[in-house]
Amino acid sequence: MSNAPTSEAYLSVQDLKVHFPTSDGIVKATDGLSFDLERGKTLGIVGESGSGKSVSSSTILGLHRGSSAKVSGHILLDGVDLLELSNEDMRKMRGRDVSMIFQDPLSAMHPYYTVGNQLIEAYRVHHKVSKKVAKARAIEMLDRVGIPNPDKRIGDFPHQFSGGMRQRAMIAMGLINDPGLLIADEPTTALDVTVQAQILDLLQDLQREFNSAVIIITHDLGVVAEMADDVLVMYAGRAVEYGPCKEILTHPEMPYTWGLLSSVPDVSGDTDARLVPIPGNPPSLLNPPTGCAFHPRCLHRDKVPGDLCSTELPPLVPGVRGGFHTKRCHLADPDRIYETEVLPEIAPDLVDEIIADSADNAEGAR
Amino acid sequence: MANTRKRLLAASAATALVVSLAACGNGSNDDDSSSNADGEKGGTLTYLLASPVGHTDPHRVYVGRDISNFSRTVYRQLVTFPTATDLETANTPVPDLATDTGTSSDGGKVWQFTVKDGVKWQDGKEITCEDFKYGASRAFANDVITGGPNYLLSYLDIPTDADGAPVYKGPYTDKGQADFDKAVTCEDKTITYNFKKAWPDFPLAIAALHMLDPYRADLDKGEGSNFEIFSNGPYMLEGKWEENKGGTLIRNPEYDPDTDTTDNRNAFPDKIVFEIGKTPETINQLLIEDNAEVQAAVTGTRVLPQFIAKASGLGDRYLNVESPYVDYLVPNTKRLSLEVREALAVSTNVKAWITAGGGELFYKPADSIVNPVVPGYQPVEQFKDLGEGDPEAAKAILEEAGVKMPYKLKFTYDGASETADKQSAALKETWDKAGFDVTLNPLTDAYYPTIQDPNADSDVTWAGWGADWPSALTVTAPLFDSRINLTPSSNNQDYGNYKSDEFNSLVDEAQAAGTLEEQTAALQKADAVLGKDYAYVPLEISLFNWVHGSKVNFATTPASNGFPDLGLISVTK
Amino acid sequence: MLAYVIRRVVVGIVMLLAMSLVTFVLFFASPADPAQYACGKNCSPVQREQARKALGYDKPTLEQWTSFMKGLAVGRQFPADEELRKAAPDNVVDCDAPCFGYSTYSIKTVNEMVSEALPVTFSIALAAVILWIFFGVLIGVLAAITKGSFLDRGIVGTSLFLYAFPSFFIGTFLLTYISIKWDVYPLPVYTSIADGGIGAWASNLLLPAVTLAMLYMAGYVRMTRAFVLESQAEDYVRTAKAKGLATRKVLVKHALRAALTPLVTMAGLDFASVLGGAIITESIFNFNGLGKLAVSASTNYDLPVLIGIVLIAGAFVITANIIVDILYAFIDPRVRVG
Amino acid sequence: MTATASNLESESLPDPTGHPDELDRAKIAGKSPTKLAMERFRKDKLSMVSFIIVVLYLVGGILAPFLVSFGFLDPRGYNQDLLNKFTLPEGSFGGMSWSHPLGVEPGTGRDVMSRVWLGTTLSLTIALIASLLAMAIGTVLGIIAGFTGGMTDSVIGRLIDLTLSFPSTLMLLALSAPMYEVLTKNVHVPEGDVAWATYVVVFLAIFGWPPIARLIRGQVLSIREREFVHAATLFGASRRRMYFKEILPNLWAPLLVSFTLLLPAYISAEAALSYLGVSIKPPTPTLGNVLRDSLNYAEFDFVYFFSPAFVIALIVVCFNLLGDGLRDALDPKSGR
Repeated sequence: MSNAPTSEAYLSVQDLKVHFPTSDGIVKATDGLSFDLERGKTLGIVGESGSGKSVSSSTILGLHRGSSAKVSGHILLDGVDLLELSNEDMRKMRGRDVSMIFQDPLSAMHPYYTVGNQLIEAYRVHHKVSKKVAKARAIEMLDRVGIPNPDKRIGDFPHQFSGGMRQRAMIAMGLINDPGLLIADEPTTALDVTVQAQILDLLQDLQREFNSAVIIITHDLGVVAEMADDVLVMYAGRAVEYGPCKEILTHPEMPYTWGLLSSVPDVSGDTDARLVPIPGNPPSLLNPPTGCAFHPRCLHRDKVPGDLCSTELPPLVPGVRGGFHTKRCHLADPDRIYETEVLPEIAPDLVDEIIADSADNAEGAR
Repeated sequence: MANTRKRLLAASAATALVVSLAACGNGSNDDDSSSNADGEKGGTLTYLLASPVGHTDPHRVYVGRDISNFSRTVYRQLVTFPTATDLETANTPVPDLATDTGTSSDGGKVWQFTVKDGVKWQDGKEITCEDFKYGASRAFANDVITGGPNYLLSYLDIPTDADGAPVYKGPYTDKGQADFDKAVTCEDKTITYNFKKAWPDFPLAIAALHMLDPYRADLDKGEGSNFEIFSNGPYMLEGKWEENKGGTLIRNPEYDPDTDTTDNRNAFPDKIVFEIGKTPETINQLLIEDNAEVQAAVTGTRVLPQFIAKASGLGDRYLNVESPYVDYLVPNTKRLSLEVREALAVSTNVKAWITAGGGELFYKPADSIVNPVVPGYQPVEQFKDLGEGDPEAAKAILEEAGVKMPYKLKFTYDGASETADKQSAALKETWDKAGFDVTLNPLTDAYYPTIQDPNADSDVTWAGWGADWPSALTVTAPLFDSRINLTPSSNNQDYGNYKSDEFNSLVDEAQAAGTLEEQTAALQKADAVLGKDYAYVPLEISLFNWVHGSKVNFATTPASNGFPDLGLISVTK
Repeated sequence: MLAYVIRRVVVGIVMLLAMSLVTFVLFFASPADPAQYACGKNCSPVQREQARKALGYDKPTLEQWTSFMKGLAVGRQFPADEELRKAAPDNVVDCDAPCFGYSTYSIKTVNEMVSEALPVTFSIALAAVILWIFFGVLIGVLAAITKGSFLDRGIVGTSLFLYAFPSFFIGTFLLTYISIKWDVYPLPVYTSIADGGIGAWASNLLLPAVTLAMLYMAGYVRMTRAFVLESQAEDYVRTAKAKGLATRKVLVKHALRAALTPLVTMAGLDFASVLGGAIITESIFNFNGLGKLAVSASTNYDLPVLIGIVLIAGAFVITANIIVDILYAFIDPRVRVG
Repeated sequence: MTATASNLESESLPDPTGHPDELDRAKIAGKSPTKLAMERFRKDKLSMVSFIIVVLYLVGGILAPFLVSFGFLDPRGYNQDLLNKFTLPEGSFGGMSWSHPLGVEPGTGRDVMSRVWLGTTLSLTIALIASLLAMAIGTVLGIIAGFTGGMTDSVIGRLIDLTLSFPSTLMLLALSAPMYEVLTKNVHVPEGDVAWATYVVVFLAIFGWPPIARLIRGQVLSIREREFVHAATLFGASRRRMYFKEILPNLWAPLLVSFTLLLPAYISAEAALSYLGVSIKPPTPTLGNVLRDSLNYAEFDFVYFFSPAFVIALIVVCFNLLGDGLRDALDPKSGR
């Protein structure tokens, strides 16, 4: 049940820091991020814009290379530290061992080339095969992701596809080389709700089929709930909460995660539920707030004695319920606050259910 | 439609050309250029031209440079001027296609010439008297054969119609053919021209210009013949003449040197290439640097002021010669009173004008509108020493005249060059000191149409002129005779609206004179009248500076109007 | 697509008509008497009136415009006045469609003059456009990929400085020093392909083309640099990188392809409107192209030639606009189908 | 280009290869846009240097006429005694001396520095007035087109196309003779310098406004959709008030940038026209007509040959850099 870190993890990110020196100072886009991921598993990275989630994933792909970014830490993929690879070796891994699908498939695909051309190109970068073979492979992949008449549509340009089709094509392109790790950066944000579900289903199917490790980056906890095995919540370049999906969703211990949860509309249609937005704006990464970066927006900081929140950065420590669930917060009894103050506000129906469930879990963990 | 600038360059062959030794002392040109007959045969000579030749049709050519170039190569004349440098010899016509220099009768009203035997066109046909007669007829088609001299229209004894124009309208219509046939007659090889009035210097006129050259009626395409060359000289045109590129002359096998008693056509080079298409600056620079492509080249483009320092140091590749042209200022007599004109003349700073124009290698001060090389030249009292101008004296004159000062003055000049701008500004400096308030009005667009406008609001204009042939009759009369110039719509050459009965009657006297001496005396009196009236202010006589390639034996003569004389030039190997 | 093309062409024709009308009004509304200029010096009142009739200047502007337009469509004869044609049938000049007029000053139809000059200007413009696009793009890309470096600043600065020096200064410098004084490159004299083959044609065009290209190159360097930087930030370029494509392929196939499209279309328009620059280049190097023809026509106020050149130049611009619009549709698939 | 738009809406952090603009925005959220632009501009050394040089030019330009009237500069006085027999300046470097720091002009001995300096004043004046005129026409028509839309918009659009299809250099050249006559005879502009300057200014502007109009129209189209304009409409603001009180203040940034880019273009244009003989004529100096003469001495008087060209090049470069700098400062997302 738990996803405790193991040394066999396919992807292991350790203390990753991505800093951008600018004329105004250093922007710490990612500041000490660690997580592990096995093949066949999915990690959801959640956070607002500017929390560092996309930067981290781009760094895994080595897309920071050639820019001014200063990167430290380790990114071990199948035991190889990607940060230590030469540019050329990293390039060879891109698309073959690690690939990525992007948020907006219309802008992520080149408008001047046909979908087929772009798929074929992706395949041929890593396979010395004729165009014909590559084309067959591209058609096969398009078929696999559910595009009807793939042999015809392969000659179409991206703008001739519907949004969902484009994302399917994107996915086909991401998986055409059968990569071990797939990073999906907000794969459904630009899509209609109905299409979103289809795409997520597709991703899950494919993950099962290819047994890839998947990182799904999103600000939508609904997506995470559906897809992820583990969840990592990021705020201001740091992980603020990390643990198994169900655990995080049912017993979040960090006020920021509560905030995220409370801003998700309840699909079950609970009329009493309130959408509670997180007050304030995401922090500047150039001069992040002292102490806990979230404190200026935190509704619960008065529950922490003194001005600890604004002076001291809370460490990432195991949560109160133990097990593989870490959080970065000074609150002493987050569980209680969540159950008594937050939950009734956002999902009154669920209060009892979750409390019961949490009791089970707590026992199981012990 | 001829443009005056061209016309004035169509100066007379009679102009003497003082081959002045270059002032910087490299007088290596001590071998008399006329005796340059020891040149080698062969080679290709390039003749660089900056602007297109307007016409190659002999009856339309009116530019001094072109007249002489064609005389030496393709168009022989009844009589022509020799290549001598001695002024008197140079101004005396010698027989060319005619057996002698012509005989006159009836007090100069009838002239007769006999065509030589054995003179041929380039297709081998003999040149006949009829060819000459046909040539003379073309001038009357002045709507087709434009641009050339039109003296024949007023001299040949042909009745005029109501407009005062001859009833004969040229060979392209039948109008008045009978009248023309009476005026010009052929009898075997002898052609006779009958004039209305005496034309004592007729041989000079036809030696200086191509107006009576023969022409083949069967080849005449009228307007379409503008760039045709059908030769009777030592060269003929290879292929076609292209307006913006030029043409190549090669030897004419039908030319028989034995029929040519002049020493004018040595025809040394095997080929002469007229090349159009480089700017004057480029031509100057190329020749100065003596780049390989121009080592066997001469040019019709004079050295520009900015190049003179370098050019004049080139030893025997450089030559400075005096030209037959005079530049002058024309006060508008309609707008300026005599006193104001006098003040203007007195304060004219000729020296500054000359310096701004390039200095003493480019100009020499003039004291009459008549060039010293024209017979009958004499300095005009009022213009003897204009020098740097005397603004104080001018101011006194203006004050005495009681005019409002500063006196507003608009000076219109041909502003096509920076040099002209500088020269004009130089005049303004001194004029302003004398109490004028001068507005400079440079015109680049259609200069002459503007200054010819009788209602022009210009007070002073610039102009230049050279005699058509060695007679002052072709200088002052065409410029200041109000009767032939002033019309309601145009001042023609009399840009200053000058009108003087005294002057006009002296012109009549000169034209009626039986002898050249009498004519000259009358013209000298006429020029004195112009001086007294301040009808013009002479500025300077242009000096020509030439640079040529190192493989050219260069020569220039009065007969070539100060331009390179193709009859003498040869190419060395 | 076809409907679009037709609509574009119709608009273009209307535009040309409007332009020609404006041109006529501009030139004929002035107090300067075109007949005086056409007739030249020593022009008697009779001759001037004759010139006026011969060129049709005696008619109202609108009527002159209609006969000009008619001449364009079906050709016309000069003298424009019928009586004059009858009086001297030998002197009648036929000017076939599309007739742009007749210059009494040069005694030629404008068509003849333009058809002599056009290849020269076209050659210079073509050579220049090739130079400025090739080097402009090359240098611009170089600047973009070394963004912020010394090289980048140097490139942008130099190209800007070269642009800032007036082109007639640069041309004069090239001519005076390179061609003549140091004699390191032969003096350019326009040589048509028919006369000297492609080699002579091209080598003679080099210096004028460089002079002309300088006017535009700085702009293209800067635009290329900006467009490449912009397109490098595009999502699809990130996608291409994420695929594992080599840097060069990402740059050339993905980033440049998109960045160059607006450049190419802009070059098309600049090529069509190059006449302004060519006027100066041709004057310096004494190439008898449209520009020099325009200068001499303007010096002599040779109205038919001026009007002819203005309209031809305008027609080029309008046509180029149409072509570029249509071309754009072919380059960018989004426009093509959409 | 869709990049800017998609960047703005992007949920992610700035691409590692791009400029972290959003971070900037977050940091600077508290200051007014003008102040921010000023700050950004001050940090840009190249732009600051350009700005200083431009200011020096302007100050020098304003001073020149006074210096001339005090006799410190003498652009017209002849000093032919300083010339040699060939009418070239005596001495090396074009006759450089303390009294003539850039030497004297061949043929006349006029002081080159005086001519270039006063020439700069006149060229700048022409370029300045022409740019302001072009911008005024462009702005008025652009606002009208953008705000009114519909028929008016398309008429102005066609007018823009029509104007752009004229070969402007050729038109300026060809129309110079007749239009000079119109100006002096019908409009009664004083002949000579004033009439020529008027001609150049007016016709540069007539052929120069379309790009401004296009730019402004685009800006207006986007501004018009913003809330404050809707608000103004609701409050019943008059159309005039709308144009000048609500819209114009929002256009100053693009206008300022266009101005700094249009002005150097007009300085070059004036020089080119002078070269072709269409502008103020000598002896009154402009940069163009001084350069036109100096070109004749490319080989023989390099100081004279180079001086006016360099003065033109420097101001053109500086105005361009200033324009770029301003654009970057005012709108960091554009262009570069």
